[in-house]
Amino acid sequence: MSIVNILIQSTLVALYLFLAICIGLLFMGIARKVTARIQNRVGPPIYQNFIDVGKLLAKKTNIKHNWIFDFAPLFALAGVLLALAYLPMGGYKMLSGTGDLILLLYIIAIPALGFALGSGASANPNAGVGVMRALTLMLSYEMPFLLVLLALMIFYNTASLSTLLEKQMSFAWGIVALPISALAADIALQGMMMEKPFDIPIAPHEIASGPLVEFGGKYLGMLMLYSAGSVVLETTLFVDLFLGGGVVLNPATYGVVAYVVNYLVWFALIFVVWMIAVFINAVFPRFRIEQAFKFYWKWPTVIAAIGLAQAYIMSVFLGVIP
Amino acid sequence: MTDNPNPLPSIIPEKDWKKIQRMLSKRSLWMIHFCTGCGAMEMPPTMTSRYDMERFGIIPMATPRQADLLLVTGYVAVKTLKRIVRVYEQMQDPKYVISFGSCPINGGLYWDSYNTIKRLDKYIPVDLYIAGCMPRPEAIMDAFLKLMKDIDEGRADGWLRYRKYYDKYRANQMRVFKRWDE
Amino acid sequence: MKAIEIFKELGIEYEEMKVKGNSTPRYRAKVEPDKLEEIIKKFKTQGFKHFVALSCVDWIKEGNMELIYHLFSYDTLEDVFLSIYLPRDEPKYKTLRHLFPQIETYEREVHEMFGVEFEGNDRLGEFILEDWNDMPPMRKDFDTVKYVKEKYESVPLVEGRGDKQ
Amino acid sequence: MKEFEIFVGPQHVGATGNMMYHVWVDGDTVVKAETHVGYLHRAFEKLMERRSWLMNVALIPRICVPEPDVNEASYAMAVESLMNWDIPERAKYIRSIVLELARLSGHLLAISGYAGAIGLYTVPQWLIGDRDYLLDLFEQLTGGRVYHIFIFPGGVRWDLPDGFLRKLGKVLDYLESRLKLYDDLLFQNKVFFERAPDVGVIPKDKAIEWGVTGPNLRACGYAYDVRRVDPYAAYPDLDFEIPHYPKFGEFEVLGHGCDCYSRMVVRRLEIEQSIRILRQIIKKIPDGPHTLKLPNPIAWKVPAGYAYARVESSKGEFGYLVISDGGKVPYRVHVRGPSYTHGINVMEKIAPGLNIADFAPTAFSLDVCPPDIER
Repeated sequence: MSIVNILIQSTLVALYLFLAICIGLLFMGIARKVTARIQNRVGPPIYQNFIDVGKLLAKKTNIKHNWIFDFAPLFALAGVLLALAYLPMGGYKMLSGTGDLILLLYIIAIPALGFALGSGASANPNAGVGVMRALTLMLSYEMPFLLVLLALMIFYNTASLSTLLEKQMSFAWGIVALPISALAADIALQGMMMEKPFDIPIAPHEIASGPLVEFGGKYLGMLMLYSAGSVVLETTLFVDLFLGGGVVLNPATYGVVAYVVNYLVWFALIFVVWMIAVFINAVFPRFRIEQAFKFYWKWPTVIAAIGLAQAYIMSVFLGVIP
Repeated sequence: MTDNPNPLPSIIPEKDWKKIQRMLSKRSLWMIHFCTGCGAMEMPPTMTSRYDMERFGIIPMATPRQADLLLVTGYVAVKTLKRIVRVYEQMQDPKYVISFGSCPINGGLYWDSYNTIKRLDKYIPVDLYIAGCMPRPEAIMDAFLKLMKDIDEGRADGWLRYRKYYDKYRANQMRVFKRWDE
Repeated sequence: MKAIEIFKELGIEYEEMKVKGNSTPRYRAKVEPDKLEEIIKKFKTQGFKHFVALSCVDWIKEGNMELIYHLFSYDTLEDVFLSIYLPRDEPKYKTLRHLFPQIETYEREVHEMFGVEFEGNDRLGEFILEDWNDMPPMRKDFDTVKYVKEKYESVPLVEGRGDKQ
Repeated sequence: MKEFEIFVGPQHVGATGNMMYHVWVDGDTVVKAETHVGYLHRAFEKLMERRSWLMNVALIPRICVPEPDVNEASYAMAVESLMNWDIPERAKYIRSIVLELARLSGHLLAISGYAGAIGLYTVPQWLIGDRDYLLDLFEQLTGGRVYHIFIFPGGVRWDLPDGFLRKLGKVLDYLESRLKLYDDLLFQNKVFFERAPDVGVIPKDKAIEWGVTGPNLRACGYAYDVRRVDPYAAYPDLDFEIPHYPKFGEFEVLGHGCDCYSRMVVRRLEIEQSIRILRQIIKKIPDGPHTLKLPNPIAWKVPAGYAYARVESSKGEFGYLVISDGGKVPYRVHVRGPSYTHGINVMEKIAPGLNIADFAPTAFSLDVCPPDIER
């Protein structure tokens, strides 16, 4: 690979990641606007979150705890960017490897871990409680989510994301082939995105916004970028697993046009997935943590198990092999 | 990360950097959720569907670390003043204070009460006053717009004054508190 | 049992308070401090289960502190006010928080605002005020205007308002 | 995990106003809680001893901010008792209108506070937006949105303005049509069913002894309401029910009473009753003067004596003990606020064993209003 090639490649990666963060901020702004409309008011302009991030990054910041605390926002942001780089957005994938579906599971946990480290380092009891809740919540939604991934891997007979996308394009989208698993995955997604009724770790009335309690100024600005990235990360994960990653045209035959069309379709699909989460967010109160845990290990797990059985029966007994 | 120097001094002139900062901070004032007095009663209508201050990018925040704007809603009892000062000192620069209602201006109805401090700006710098008991949500909105204008023109400089005259403010505060630790 | 019957049984003189607006009768009686606990216990067993409030009045001319224990009965719909008088120079009484738990809170307030000591209540201390170093403020001889002048109006203004950034 | 401490307030979203709960937590469970108040102490009782009988009317609404009218009404009734005044019938009805409107607005605030505490922010947005219609009515009637200074000893300040009753009817119709939406959003919400029942339980046999009053007492299963047990204003002539556990009508009875669920449902049902009462008042209100002919207000001298008046506020029993020595100013006024027991005594007693996540909702469901604790 020549140096020019590497330069082009890395510019593209940077552009993609930058766009992803921007889309995340835009989505958060749209969510605020939509929630405001549900709540019968005007709401902020949809570019409000860009202003908020700009302001936070331009603020003076005098919060001193220890170096882990300083390091944590960077860690979280870097983790989310790395995970985004592994995730095909509109069919384009920056980093790849075989079995990256499993690798991705680990990478997704990195930013949350960084977040937890920093909050723990702040020594604020509210942050401590929030981190405990966040980790418990992770434990709860990963159970159905792993079952869903297992179903996908068995059905499509692959552990690589790009192969998964290809097979979905040639055969059928995951949501058509495995609708039950898709339902379980969407419920798990609500917890992964920490939207109500699962916004337990950041409950302002209970623990004063939890892990965020000590972060201000530039730290908070970086964490906002992190959460914008994770919005895109999590919606894209669902789209990649069940909606074919938005790939409708094969780049091999249509070239650049295919990239553009796929990107737009992907954008539309993650928007739909995000909007479902936002609507649910607006009309539900939050669970207590142990209720969320019970909930996740009950209904979504059962649904995901049924989905797994369906995938197994279809591929082994009925011989439906994509 | 202790100060906010110009990130690209070669591209952005120092003057424009200040301007950008002001422009950003005026459009995204995060208010701390602290009901210091009875004026907090008119905050819910201001926040909610009828008046909706989120239109201007003003949202209540749960912790002082994240906030830019402190609303001192009404009379300040001595015990509350200590908490107000603590909250104010935890907020990150630049930060703004709006004093709300007649009582923090001169004591208002409680001019002869032994437990309320009479003038708030003896203890912390105040950027804007809203008069009235209690100010209507329209007045609060008006105050927000005025504060935005002040920030734009660089007149909302309470946080700079607090830095500059810190000793005097602290000396005044200590005349009402008997102890600060705890 | 009606309040009047209880008063008669205990041999306490009472007077009826004027009531306009509300409609239940209210009775006021002056009792001896050392008999109060027994009387309240008696009332409590007879249906006066709602302890409304404990008020304190500083009768500076008479040199007394009046403590008013106010009970209400949901059965007979009557109010009873039981007053005790303590010497003003050294007001001291025992706690009655074992009878009604909210008496504890009222005692904390009365202690702070009037300086009445309640023996047996271990939560007396700073309650509403903080850093207070004067006489209890609700006493009649506490001059609030003088206090305000000394404490708040003497604080100087900090210059610098309107300085350019 | 070792025990740690959390301060809920004074700067905290979970505190019901400017007060502080010092909470000791073990894992997720509250071990001990202590209430700290005094952040709003303005020495009302001292200031009232320095102001004339009529000047106090302007001062006292500030004692309970979400629902100021109960202060004016109970103070006025206490002074009328001392003066031996019988106020005209129309004044009684107008007072009832003001008090019921205040109760409605208090309940809307309480429900939105609780919904906010469990994280359903759409409810506060809707309810407080609708509450503004009530504030508009207040504005038309009294000139003020929050502090009305309308009820005073001897009657009310002025008669109803033209068209007020018609507008009141319209607002009531609107509110009634909105109740269905509130039910769908909060009171039929499955997560609410998970979170509210059997949380923050006051022992039923201790409730009266602990001084619990108002909706919180009715949620324990006692049908006690000051409007019934000690009637005032026009309430003896009006027909209304007292919703209490387990008489919840169309709502499911979940839990065993005395919990957050019952407290919120009781408030929700009382909104219906208040609308019903106001509709009756619109029909029944008599003509006549709105106030007595009063003596020169500057030189009021109130005969010496003791008087106690109580009013049912949306939080519980609100009472004024007024003592006069025959002078131009009150000798002593003692305010009995419902939050005094709810916020300190009851909260400290029911907090141990609560999940930390349920702490703020419980405080909000008790509807603790700090300004009437420390005054």
